[in-house]
Amino acid sequence: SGAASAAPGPAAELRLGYFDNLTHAPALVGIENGFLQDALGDTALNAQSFGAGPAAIEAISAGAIDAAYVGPSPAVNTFVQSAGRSAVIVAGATVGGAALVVQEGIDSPADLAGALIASPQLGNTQDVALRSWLASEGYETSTTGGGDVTVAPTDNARAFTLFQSGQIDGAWLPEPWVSRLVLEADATVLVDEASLWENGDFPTTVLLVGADFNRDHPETVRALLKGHTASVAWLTDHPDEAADVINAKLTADTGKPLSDAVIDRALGGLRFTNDPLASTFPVSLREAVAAGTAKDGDLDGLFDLTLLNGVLAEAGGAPISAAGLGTE
Amino acid sequence: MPPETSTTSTRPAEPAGSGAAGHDELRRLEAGLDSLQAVPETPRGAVRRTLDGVVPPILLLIGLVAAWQLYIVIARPRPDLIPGPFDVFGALVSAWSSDRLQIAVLTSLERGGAGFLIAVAIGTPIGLLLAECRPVRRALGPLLSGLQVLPSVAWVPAAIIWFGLTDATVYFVVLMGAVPSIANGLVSGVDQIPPQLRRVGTVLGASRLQMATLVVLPAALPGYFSGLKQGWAFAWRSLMAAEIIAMGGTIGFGLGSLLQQSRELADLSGVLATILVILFVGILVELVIFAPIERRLLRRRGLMAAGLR
Amino acid sequence: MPPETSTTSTRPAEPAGSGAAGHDELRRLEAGLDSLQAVPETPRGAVRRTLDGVVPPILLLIGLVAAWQLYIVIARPRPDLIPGPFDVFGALVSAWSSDRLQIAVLTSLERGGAGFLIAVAIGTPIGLLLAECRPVRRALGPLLSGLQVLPSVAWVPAAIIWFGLTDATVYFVVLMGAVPSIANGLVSGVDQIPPQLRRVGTVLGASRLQMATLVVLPAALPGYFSGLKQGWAFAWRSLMAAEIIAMGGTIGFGLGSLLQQSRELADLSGVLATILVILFVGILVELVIFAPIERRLLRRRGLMAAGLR
Amino acid sequence: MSTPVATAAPVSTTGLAASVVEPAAISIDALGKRYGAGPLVLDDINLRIEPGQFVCLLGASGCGKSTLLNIIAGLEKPTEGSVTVASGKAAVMFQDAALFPWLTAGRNVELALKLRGMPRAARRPAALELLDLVNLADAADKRPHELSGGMRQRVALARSLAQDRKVLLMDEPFAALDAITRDLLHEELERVWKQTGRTIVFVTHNVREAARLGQRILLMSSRPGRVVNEWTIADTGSRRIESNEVARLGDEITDQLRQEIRRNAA
Amino acid sequence: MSTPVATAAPVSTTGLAASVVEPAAISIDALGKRYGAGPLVLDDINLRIEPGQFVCLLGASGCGKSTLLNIIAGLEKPTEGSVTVASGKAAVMFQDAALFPWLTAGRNVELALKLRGMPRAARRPAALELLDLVNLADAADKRPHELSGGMRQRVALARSLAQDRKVLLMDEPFAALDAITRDLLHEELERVWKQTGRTIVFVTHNVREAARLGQRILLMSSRPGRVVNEWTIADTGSRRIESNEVARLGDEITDQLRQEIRRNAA
Ligand SMILES: Nc1ncnc2c1ncn2[C@@H]1O[C@H](COP(=O)(O)OP(=O)(O)OP(=O)(O)O)[C@@H](O)[C@H]1O
Ligand SMILES: Nc1ncnc2c1ncn2[C@@H]1O[C@H](COP(=O)(O)OP(=O)(O)OP(=O)(O)O)[C@@H](O)[C@H]1O
Ligand SMILES: [Mg+2]
Ligand SMILES: [Mg+2]
Repeated sequence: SGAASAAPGPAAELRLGYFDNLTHAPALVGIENGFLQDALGDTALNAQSFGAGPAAIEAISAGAIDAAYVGPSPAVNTFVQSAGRSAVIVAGATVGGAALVVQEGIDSPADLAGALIASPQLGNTQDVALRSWLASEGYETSTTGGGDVTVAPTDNARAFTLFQSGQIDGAWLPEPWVSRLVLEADATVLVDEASLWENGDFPTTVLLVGADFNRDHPETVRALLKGHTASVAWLTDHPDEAADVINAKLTADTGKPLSDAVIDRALGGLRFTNDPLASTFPVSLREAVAAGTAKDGDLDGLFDLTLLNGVLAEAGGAPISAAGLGTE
Repeated sequence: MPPETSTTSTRPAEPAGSGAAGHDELRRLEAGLDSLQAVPETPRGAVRRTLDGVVPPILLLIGLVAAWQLYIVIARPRPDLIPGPFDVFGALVSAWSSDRLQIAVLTSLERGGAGFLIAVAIGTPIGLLLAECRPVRRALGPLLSGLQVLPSVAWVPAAIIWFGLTDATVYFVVLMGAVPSIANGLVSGVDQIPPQLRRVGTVLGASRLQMATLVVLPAALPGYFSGLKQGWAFAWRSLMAAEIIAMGGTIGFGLGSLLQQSRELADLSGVLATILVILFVGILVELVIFAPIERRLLRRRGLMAAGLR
Repeated sequence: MPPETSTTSTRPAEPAGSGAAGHDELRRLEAGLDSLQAVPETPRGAVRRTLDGVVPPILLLIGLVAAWQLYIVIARPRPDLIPGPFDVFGALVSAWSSDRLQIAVLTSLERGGAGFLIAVAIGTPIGLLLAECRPVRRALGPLLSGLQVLPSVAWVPAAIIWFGLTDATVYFVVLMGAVPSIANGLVSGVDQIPPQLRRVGTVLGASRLQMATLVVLPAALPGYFSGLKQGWAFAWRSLMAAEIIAMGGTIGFGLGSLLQQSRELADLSGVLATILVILFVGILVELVIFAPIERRLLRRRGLMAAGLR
Repeated sequence: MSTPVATAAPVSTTGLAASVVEPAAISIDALGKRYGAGPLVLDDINLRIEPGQFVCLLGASGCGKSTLLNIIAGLEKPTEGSVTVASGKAAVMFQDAALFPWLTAGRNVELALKLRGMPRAARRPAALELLDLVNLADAADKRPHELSGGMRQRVALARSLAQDRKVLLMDEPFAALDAITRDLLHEELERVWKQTGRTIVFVTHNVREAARLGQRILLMSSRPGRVVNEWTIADTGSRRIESNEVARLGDEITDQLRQEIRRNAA
Repeated sequence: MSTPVATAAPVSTTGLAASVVEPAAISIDALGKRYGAGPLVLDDINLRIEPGQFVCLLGASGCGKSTLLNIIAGLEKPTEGSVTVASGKAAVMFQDAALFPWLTAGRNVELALKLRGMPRAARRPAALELLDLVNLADAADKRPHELSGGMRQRVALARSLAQDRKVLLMDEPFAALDAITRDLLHEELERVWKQTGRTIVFVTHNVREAARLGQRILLMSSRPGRVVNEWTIADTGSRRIESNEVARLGDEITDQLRQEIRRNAA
């Protein structure tokens, strides 16, 4: 790739992948408000929107992009599959904001026997959470579609229409879909994923950088992290303005803004932070392996938080721990 | 200008055709000619020929795999981008031991087979109608050929909207792929019947029904069969496309789903292993089901190309 | 038993072949035979025949659309499940007026065309090698035929992992679809050369190169061309599959992407409109590019089936 | 041993036909034929063929021999005039044996018997008998592609005989065979004709073949096809095709045929 | 007008060959041939063919005539013995005209001229001249499929002549034609032979054809193929195929040929 072939030093261009999702708010705000480009300086920002984690990961692997905001599961997947050679997580972005919503009449986990429940994508963060929660409730699931409760990987928009027409009994989804289902399809929240985690915190989005790019262009990554932390800080400081900025970017990309009610409810469940919550990753991987959606592997080296901690230290912030899975 | 009459033959006349002795003479002559003209069968050992056909590609395959492994050992590429033969084999074994491979193969074969049979049941009468009824053919023929040009994968999005992520979607796509080629196969099979055979049927006094059952259908069989073979190929292709695109929902878990799942897990070994399985199943169906029937059909009619068994 | 010698002929001998008068006589006889045996051309008006071929399917189409509209008017089905002809037409117009249709058609045609040309450039030498070199053919032939059995859609996930959502993915899939069938077409074209033609070449003293350029290649042309036609069909199918599955990223916006986008917007009118466009483009390429060349090729060799123009 | 007598008759044969009382096997009356809007192929053909007669129809390529035969067989409709076959329908044999390739030789003959309405049990022995008539009893279980061209034509002959029709029409049945086989089949056909008493109309290009086989030889002109001359050979004792008589008759017919052909030189 | 004389010669012709001084056009010595591990197809063939001679090779199906011809043409390798063609290579004509279907008649002939090394400018007139030799100058721009079978064979003949080789080998070149056309082509070939002085080896099944054309007729046995008899016809004045002499010689050859065939009755 053109960026990677340059001599060590700032890259001429940074190609950044993100989703037009509320959970990618730090990217949306960073682009929309110019935090990222400001921090990058002479390096041109080339932001590309993706629809799903695997596509973004494939783009990093193919050298089509240099960095991407993705969910933790795809990040772990590519790291394990490539024996640690594809990409590293350099920062956290979003935590929280996923839940199991169900049709009226399902009031307890016991009512789920024989149900059909959607998850965004096989092996993604919510899919793994759903499967391991079901397992903890005593239900058997299968990646081939059988079991006591059928888990149907279905993209979010489709899950929404299927839920509306009553063809699925529930869905374990990220924001803003939880809010849309609750507000627009009369769904009720059966399980908030936060309740399953210590402190109620679990990573939803992290910032992933291609390993080669991270090695060749530390200055560019550092600049990216500067923009990123600025974006996260802005989001934390301006919860009232966040909705408008995010909607502006969503409208620009997809032509479809979220309703105010949905975006307000959704932002309430999300928290933006630079901490990738490294300690949760081994737990997630164990669950994913148990659910049959990932290979077991060594996560050592998954995080490279040195640059992030440098940036934070400059701004007087506390360092973030890699929980022994990489450099700090 | 009549020639001179009553010129007695000067040669020792020997009217071979007259009388019992003449007939015997003729019989022996004919027997001699028949034995001279009979093409001597040269049954070059079937085993030998099978070996000749099977050994070189297998050697090549082994060579290719060895070169691949060598490359892996020397260049040590990223295993998620270029997995080694052992990784792929491992993926195969793990998919097998977790039963996902068996489920996928069985699901796909079942759906492919059922879809194909439905397509035969639909395509055959359509083909017959087209072949035997001129006005229908003029009107419908071009449309059907047009449908054959349309990649059946284009139907997947429409089918998903109509039927959701259910098996109906898969069957619909399979049918749209296979029916036109089966119908067209039958039409071209009927078209290729030598007109002489129909005339013989007429001369022998066959009724309309007898003509159809005793002459047209058996004569059209080879063409129809190659239509069926092509129909199967289309059904299998369409099935894979539908399974890859329309994954999830209540749709069963087939080879296409396995493939797409491996992709989503960034598991290239799994992807390659599944491709191998798809290839293997395709070749197996060809070899086990279609090839023997076709060989029998063609050999009975002496249509076997010299190079084939 | 030598027959009696010196028997003078009793008939008024007329040695037609000897002398100038005999030669003239022969010339007139041959001219008479030639004119009797020449097959009289019956140029049934080309316009008339085109009309005969085009009118019935168009009438049928109009009838089908009318029935469809009638159903919409009477049954009033949900427009998101069964849109009417006007909805589909509207979708077509709106895609056109927003330039998305043109972009999609051009992108797809460009990629299909470029991919096809690359496939020709790769498949032709492979085919030649296979056709002319026995050991290569024995080893590689079965593998190539096997690849033809593999639905090229199965390559999409692997290609995406290798190349990401870039045009390289699309081209890779198109190549995997088209190259084997082009190579196999050339091989079967060469195989179908009547052995007599090669022998004539040898007898006429053609060198190896002359044999290839003056005899084998022109003789294999019809088979090669039908391989090209099939290769295009595969390329187009594979392209659509790749575009539908691999949407997004830096991948250009083709017809498959338009289809998939319409699906994601649950816009069945758009889906059906795109299917119509895909069908139309497929038929157009066939009619405008391949059909005239094939007709010319076959007519020059008198291989035209009686029913065709 | 035999003394064939050849006589040239006037072109019109209707006067002859009128003087005979026995009903004709085939009678053709003012027959005309054109395909679609094409040129006239057959023009004013009048013929009367006696039962048991062996008639050879001779003419250059494209003169309408096959058309005439197909009209007699009922495979084509005449444009003008009428054709009557006294015994109803006729059996036909083509240049191409046109055996059904998916059936054995025996089954091919049996199929003809079946379509004629013979009960199932009787078919097999009847087919074997017919195949034996053409010296092919041993080949009953072979498929057409395993037979040589001559054997295929013999099976086709057996199949035509299986129809058990008084009239047998043959359209250049031996044209595609090699000379040795053809000579044998001439003897074969002559023997079968004598044994079964069929009325045979035999189309050929080959003057010597016509002279060898026919009791009566009709020469057709080209464009349009008319019967322009005929020869009757009184004695039909077996004649080897190399005999002087056949050769002499052949010379005469050849000369006339060549005149016809020369007329068409552009 | 002509007085052909036919004489039966001893089977072995080597004695004859030894007494002639002029070098033979083709000399074949103790030739044997088998395909792969199959039976012996040709066995101990010894032949000497004089320059300008017209030799007909006669035998039943599968006796090895084509094999022998192909060996002379250099298309097959002999298993034993040797073949020498004095003038180097031979021109060959097959039963199937085997014209290149993508070239017009004229271009087909031109291709032969090109492969022979004739400069481009000279080819067109030379081709037209050759086509005129076979009375086909008008058809130079027609494609093979527009020609009748007889015309195609004439083009093939012109193409063989275009090679300008002393020896012309013909493998049943007229077997697939109708009788009328075949007769004409006999005259045509005879005329061309006389005009060009080629040495011709002509393979046929057809006794009359051989007797009509050949100066020398070789009869081959079957399984294995050997030359079992030969006839030499002293005068080669033009003989119409219906003539008595041809007929009589034909009778004799036919009888011997039939003996050969009868030997093979299982
Ligand atoms: N189905 C047809 N449609 C139009 N014209 C036809 C058809 N069949 C034959 N003809 C024409 O009718 C004429 C006579 O054809 P026919 O086949 O009867 O001749 P033939 O004497 O049998 O010729 P050959 O000796 O070559 O078999 C020819 O000019 C031919 O082109
Ligand atoms: N390429 C071949 N491989 C094996 N056997 C062959 C081959 N060519 C010919 N033969 C056998 O050699 C024998 C002689 O064949 P050949 O073609 O020379 O006979 P022929 O006299 O030309 O016959 P015909 O008169 O039928 O043309 C036959 O038994 C044939 O089966
Ligand atoms: Mg005819
Ligand atoms: Mg031969």
